[in-house]
Amino acid sequence: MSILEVQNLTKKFGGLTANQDVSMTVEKNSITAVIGPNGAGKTTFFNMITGVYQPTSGSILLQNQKINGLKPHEVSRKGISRTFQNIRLFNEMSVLENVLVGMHTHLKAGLMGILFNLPAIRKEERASEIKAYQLLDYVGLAPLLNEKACNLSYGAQRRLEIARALAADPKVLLLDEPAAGMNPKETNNLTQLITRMREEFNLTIILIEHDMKLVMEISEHLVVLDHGEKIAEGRPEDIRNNPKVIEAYLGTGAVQAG
Amino acid sequence: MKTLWNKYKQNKMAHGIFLLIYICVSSLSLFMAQRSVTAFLLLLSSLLLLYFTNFKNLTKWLIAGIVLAFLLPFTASQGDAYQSYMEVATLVGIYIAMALGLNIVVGMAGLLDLGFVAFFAVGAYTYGIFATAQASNFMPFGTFPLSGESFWIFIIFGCLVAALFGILLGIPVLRVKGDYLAIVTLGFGEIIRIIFNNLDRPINITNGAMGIPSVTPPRLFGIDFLFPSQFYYIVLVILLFTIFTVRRFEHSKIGRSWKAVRENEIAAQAMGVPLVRTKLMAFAIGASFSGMMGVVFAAKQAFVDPTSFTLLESITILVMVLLGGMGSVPGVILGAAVMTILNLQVLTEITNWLNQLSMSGAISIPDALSPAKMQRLIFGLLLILFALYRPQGLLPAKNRIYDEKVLQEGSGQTVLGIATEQSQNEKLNVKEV
Amino acid sequence: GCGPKSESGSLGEKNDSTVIKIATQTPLSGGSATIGEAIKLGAQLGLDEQKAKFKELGFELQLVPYDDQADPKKGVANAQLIGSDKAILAVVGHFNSGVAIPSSEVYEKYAIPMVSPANSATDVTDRRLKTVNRIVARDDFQGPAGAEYAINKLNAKKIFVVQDKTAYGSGLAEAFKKAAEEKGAEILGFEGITVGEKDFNGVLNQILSKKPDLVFFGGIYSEAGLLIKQAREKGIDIPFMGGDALDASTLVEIAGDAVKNTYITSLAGDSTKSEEGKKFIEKYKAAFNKNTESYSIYGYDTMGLVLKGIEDAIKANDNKLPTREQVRDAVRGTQDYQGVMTKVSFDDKGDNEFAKVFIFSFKEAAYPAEFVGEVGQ
Amino acid sequence: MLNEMIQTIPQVLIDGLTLGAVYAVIALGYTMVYGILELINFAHGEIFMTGAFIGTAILIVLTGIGWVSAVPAIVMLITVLLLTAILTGLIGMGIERVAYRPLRKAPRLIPLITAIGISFLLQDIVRFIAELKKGNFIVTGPSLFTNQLSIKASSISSIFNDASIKTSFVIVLVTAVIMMIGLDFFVNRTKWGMAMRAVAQDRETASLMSINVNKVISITFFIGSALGGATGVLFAVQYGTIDPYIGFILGLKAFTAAVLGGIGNIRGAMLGGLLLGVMEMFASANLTLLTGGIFGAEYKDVFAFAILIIVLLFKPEGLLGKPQLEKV
Amino acid sequence: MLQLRNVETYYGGIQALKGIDVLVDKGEIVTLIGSNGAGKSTTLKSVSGLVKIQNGSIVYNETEVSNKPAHETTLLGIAHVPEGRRIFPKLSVKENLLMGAFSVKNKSVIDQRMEKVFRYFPKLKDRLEQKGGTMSGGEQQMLAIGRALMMEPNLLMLDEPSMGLAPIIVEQIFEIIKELNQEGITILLVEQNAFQALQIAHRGYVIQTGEIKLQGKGNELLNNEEVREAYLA
Ligand SMILES: Nc1ncnc2c1ncn2[C@@H]1O[C@H](COP(=O)(O)OP(=O)(O)OP(=O)(O)O)[C@@H](O)[C@H]1O
Ligand SMILES: Nc1ncnc2c1ncn2[C@@H]1O[C@H](COP(=O)(O)OP(=O)(O)OP(=O)(O)O)[C@@H](O)[C@H]1O
Ligand SMILES: CC(C)C[C@H](N)C(=O)O
Ligand SMILES: [Mg+2]
Ligand SMILES: [Mg+2]
Repeated sequence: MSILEVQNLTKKFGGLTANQDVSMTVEKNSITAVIGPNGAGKTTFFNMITGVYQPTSGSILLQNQKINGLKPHEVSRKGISRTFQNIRLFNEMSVLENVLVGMHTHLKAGLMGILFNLPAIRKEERASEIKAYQLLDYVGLAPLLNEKACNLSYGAQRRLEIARALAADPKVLLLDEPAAGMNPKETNNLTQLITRMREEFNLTIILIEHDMKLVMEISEHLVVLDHGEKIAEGRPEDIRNNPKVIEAYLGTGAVQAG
Repeated sequence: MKTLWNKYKQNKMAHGIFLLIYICVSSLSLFMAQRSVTAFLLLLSSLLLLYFTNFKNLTKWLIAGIVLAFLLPFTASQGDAYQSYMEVATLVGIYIAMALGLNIVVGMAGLLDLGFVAFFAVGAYTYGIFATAQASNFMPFGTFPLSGESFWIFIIFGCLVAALFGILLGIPVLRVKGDYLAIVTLGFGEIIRIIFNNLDRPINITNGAMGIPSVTPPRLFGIDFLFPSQFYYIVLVILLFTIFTVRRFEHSKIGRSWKAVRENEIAAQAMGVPLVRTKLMAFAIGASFSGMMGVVFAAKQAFVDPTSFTLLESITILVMVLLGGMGSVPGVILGAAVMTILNLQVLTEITNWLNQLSMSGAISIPDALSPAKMQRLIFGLLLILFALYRPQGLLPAKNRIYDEKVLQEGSGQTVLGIATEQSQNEKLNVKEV
Repeated sequence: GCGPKSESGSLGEKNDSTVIKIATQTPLSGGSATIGEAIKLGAQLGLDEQKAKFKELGFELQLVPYDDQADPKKGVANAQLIGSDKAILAVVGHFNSGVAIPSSEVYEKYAIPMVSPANSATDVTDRRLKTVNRIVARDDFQGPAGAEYAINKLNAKKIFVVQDKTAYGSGLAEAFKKAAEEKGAEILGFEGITVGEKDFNGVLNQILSKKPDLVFFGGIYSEAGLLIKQAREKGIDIPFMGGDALDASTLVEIAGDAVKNTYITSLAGDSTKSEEGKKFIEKYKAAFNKNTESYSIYGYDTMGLVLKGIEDAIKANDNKLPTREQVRDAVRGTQDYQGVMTKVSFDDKGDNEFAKVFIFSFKEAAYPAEFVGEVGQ
Repeated sequence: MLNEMIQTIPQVLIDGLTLGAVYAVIALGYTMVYGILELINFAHGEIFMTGAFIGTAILIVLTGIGWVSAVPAIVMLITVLLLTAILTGLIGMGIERVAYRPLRKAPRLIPLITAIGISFLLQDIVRFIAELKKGNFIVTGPSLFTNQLSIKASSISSIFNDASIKTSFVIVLVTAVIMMIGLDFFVNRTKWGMAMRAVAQDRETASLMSINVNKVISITFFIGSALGGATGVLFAVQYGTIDPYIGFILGLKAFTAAVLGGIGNIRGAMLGGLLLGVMEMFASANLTLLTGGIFGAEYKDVFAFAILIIVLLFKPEGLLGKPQLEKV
Repeated sequence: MLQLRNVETYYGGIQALKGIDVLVDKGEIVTLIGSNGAGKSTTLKSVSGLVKIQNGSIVYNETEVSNKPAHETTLLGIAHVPEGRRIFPKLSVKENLLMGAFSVKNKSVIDQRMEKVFRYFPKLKDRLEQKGGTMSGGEQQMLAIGRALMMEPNLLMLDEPSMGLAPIIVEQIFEIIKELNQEGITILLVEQNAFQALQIAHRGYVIQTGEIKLQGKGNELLNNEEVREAYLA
């Protein structure tokens, strides 16, 4: 069953076409990878899905509901959560607070409730702190809960972004180059984390990644973009040998390495 | 020595005793030496000491309450300087509340606002106009001035009107970012001031530059509030409410969303934080404190005119926030107190003292350098020194520290994602550092 | 300062004379500090001269100058300080009506008499506070006096009014406008400028195209000087007229030759005319190495009046230190006090019955201007 | 009514441009410093004021020794401009050194405090000196250019009135334009200009390019402050009278102008300044006419700020500013 | 050519380098590998002078360079391509390259060097007027290396040049590094992509939480069990 459907998505920045007529269908509970050369429009594609950019044309359907035109926070409410290619944490806030912000949409506290410190609100707040802690534990950051986010090492920051995204209880999780800057060992751990997450949180995952080993290992479906257009789509085995993809993106070396 | 110090740091008893002695000595000296600003300041700084003790929050609040509500007024009340101390204390309270309001906007939500005094003005005029005959110029019904009893309702009214203006100002904010925002708010502040300065035509609403004199004093149970020592209590109550509110917000969903917006707008949105609403809320809530204090200010001065609401005033409040430590509630309180006391009392006293010296011939100063004119110079120097030596603010903002043990315990009883009903959350003990 | 109890007075007091302090509150810093300073110095001179006399009575006089920075908030806070210093028995000040009004609300609570050497706004005394007095004329006397002169002597039929949108400037301008209209002149415009700005060509362009016979300016010398200068540069050579706040040497310095054909209604007469006036000017110069401003002498006279009130109160109190209330009532009770510049009798509101408006004309670029007439009540 | 407005337009335009030129050159200083340090140098208005005083002092001294009558006014002006520019430039450098450099790693808004502190200091120091020397802090300098030119706008079309200008207007405008072109050339075409832009974008990396970042920042402050000081001289020449408090309002207006044009953008500062000047002049000359007397000249700042806000609503990065699209 | 002895570096209170020794000989490619936050970047920054060292010494060509500011070390021939490329986004490609040769006065020398850069990266020649910030990730990486080459350095330090790049570009980058080295430029390379880095390196260091854990020839490390376990698995 498809959960996310993208139809003829086009995005132009002035004269530059970053995405051209991209269509794809994402199956529920699948892991899909979007790959392609630098500047192919992958991140732009994510940005349109999450409402950061409005598509020039085309439509995005989440569970058959149109979500393009919505603001980013509305998209988040609909159940799409993401991480960022260039890490965007709330730097001066503590690690735990970062995750708590992730829960924003699920907290019911209102102005009056907070002002009068109603018991229900207090309870909700406590429960959310515990949940946040559990999520940190899940990605292996529990001992750092009171650190400032900006003091974390790069890899830890990436994991914190994931925990924060999970806190929103998303249906679809978008990961933009989660393994960038990680060494092969760390990448391995990440691979396992992603697979586990999908199971335990019942997620659909779309990821952008240049690390072919990771991509080939965990994704069921690959979409290849080049110059904003979809040049290939299919299972990892097929893509790996697709000459167009090799020429535009993989080169000869990567095939061996993966 | 060091170990002794460490021991002291951990020992609550020792803290308590030291604090008690300190408070006793300073209040006694204030009691005895009535003109002594030093004693007055020493007693006030007991609150700072209190802040650094490791008492429970409730204890701290209780002690602070006793000092502020009884000890300070009582010990000061014995002499002639009483009203002037209370005047300073009242103004300190007013500025603290405003600085706390601005702190929400600038410190927490990260929106640089250079027109903040406008909300104060709105509050002041709201009361000023209706508590004098001024309102009858444009209100065909009703008799004005309203009685002093209405003051209490006007506090709420001022709060609401200012919040409304906050939202009005907020609307341009939706598009303008960063330092551009600074200039938009600055423009807004100036626009408000100029309008108040000119609204004596075509209909006389604000009495223009002449200002509105003889504002009706507040009245409660037949008693008129005339002296600073009386306003002190009004301000104290509002201030407590303000601090309490700010604290609540700070560690709630709303406070977190402000900080998230400050740290990274795009990520905040992606986490479901609505940008517009969050910013507007910061503006409205920040403004509302100023609005309330504006009402009090109008009543206290018994006179409202536009010169009290200049750009320099907005900048001063901003400096209080920066000086204290952006986003830090205790810091901002300290910053506002330091700035106000410096400006109104310490500098005046210092220059008076220098002046006496020069008049009595102890030192000779050319007229151009007359100490009476040096207040701003000294103030400027102090600002520079403060900033250079405490660039993070006097008491920099700190994040709340969560107790890992309690969270772990809580986790034991919950399944990820679903908190069980009986989770013993109440035990969750959150410490502030 | 930070000394012990106030009654014992200030530092190093050895003899047993009681200290009496008089406060001044004027702007000593900021844009209008020139006159604020002049008032303070005038008062200081007045106080210094009488120190010996009070010494004989067993009191030591002290001046405590406060800087109100032309800011109402600062004025009120200072007023509280003044109120709580029991040794202070009277206040000489303020310069700006906008500061005097809220500050006097405080003086009233402490029963400290305030005598203003400069404030002309009607609200200053119209609130009927027991403590508030002034020796100068009110704006609703000054404005009409100017209007009268402009219409009858200068034959102005069409008048353009500019004001600086301060409490003083707009009050005076309104009063002038009202009187001028009553006397049949046509008001071609009533425009505001911003204090502190230096370019008034916008408003001048309006004047240029409206072609009035006279421009009245309600505001202070610093803006007036530039306004007149820029007007002359534009070829506007009609007479300018303004109020007491133009009566300052700086006006001439700023405007230079352009000041010719400018008329001012002043609350202070020409001190060079009388012998005493000349003496005062000399003394002032000797003491401070500065030229007088018109308000210097008013600071001096105000101080004289205040000290007279205190002296009376002392005498009425068997040569003991009087209470503030006694001083307050003694000051209000002043009748026929003869100062160097003006005679003073206070009415029940605290206005001076002898207050006059003097009219001066700048025939050349020199200060003070030439005396051309006076109007009494 | 329309008639009346059109008649005065030539004069309004000229007056507006004069004022605007002053705003514009001060705005250049704001923009330069902002462009590099993202710091609103609130003390810039006071540097301008200091320049006005230094220039006037030099003029007074030179007049005293009889120089002024001996050389042509324009030579005189250039001498004073250069001397003042160098002095204020040095002052600016010193301020950066003492009050801003130690705070480079502090939160972004903290230098605002020192800037305000410096402003108070400069105001009072200048006042002290002026009072000490002249007994009065409102100073009127000797006038260099007193000629009036008349522009026969009526000969273009009879709907216009003639306009008159002071020769100093031409000089102010020409100097301002020369300064702007020079600065634009310097920043965009020379190696040091390029270094400045590089430092603006990424200080650390710039230092990896052998650029001495501190030196570049010092130079920036020198140039910005020199411009500010020179403008002070122009101001004194044009308006004749100065006091230690002129920096505040003019600085504020100039800052507004810089934002209007797009802060960080040199041409934007120029455009913003001129526009603001003309707008203000237009408003104070015509608001009464336009609103039938309800709003008078006193609303000119409301008018200017309202336009600023409207411009920013539609073009949040200012007129010539480039949208700072954050790459997500 | 470059020798670090017992170098200790702190960020505020945090110690990032706990006394490391690294040696780079002339003509070598030396690589530093290690996990996130190990201190690789900090090592490079300590050499180029972007951070101050607390202890130890750094000697380059017999000159003590410890705590020399970056604008001086670069004049000695040390070029540092920082992590994340750090192109000047609003300067054009040409201006970015010119910044690299900031200290050079002679115009013809600059032209010569630029021609040389274009030989390695012909793509840049077509984009001279494009703003650096609008280039794609791979192009930016080329520009960053090109910019460093404009200094005509003796020692080129590269910090994770392959991060975030498409596999095909990564391949190219490593080719270029080898080429540069063959032309006589000494190279100190920091990489997460330990596999490829060790393949081209003469020698390598493994750094962990601010300390050197292992060192050896490139292929030795590549086959070392520990290394495989920790970084290559
Ligand atoms: N806000 C923007 N304004 C203008 N151009 C943009 C903007 N965002 C992206 N682009 C351009 O769109 C193209 C696609 O960029 P995008 O970031 O989507 O690439 P990508 O596939 O994610 O590349 P990489 O793998 O390097 O991250 C690029 O040429 C980029 O310069
Ligand atoms: N500016 C800084 N302020 C504080 N701590 C820092 C800073 N930069 C780095 N650190 C800390 O210093 C340590 C070493 O960081 P460094 O950047 O050298 O690691 P690295 O090996 O380059 O890691 P990566 O592979 O993530 O780039 C880390 O613990 C990091 O958190
Ligand atoms: C001297 C004047 C400017 C004072 C003025 N008369 C006032 O009441 O404010
Ligand atoms: Mg991308
Ligand atoms: Mg690194």
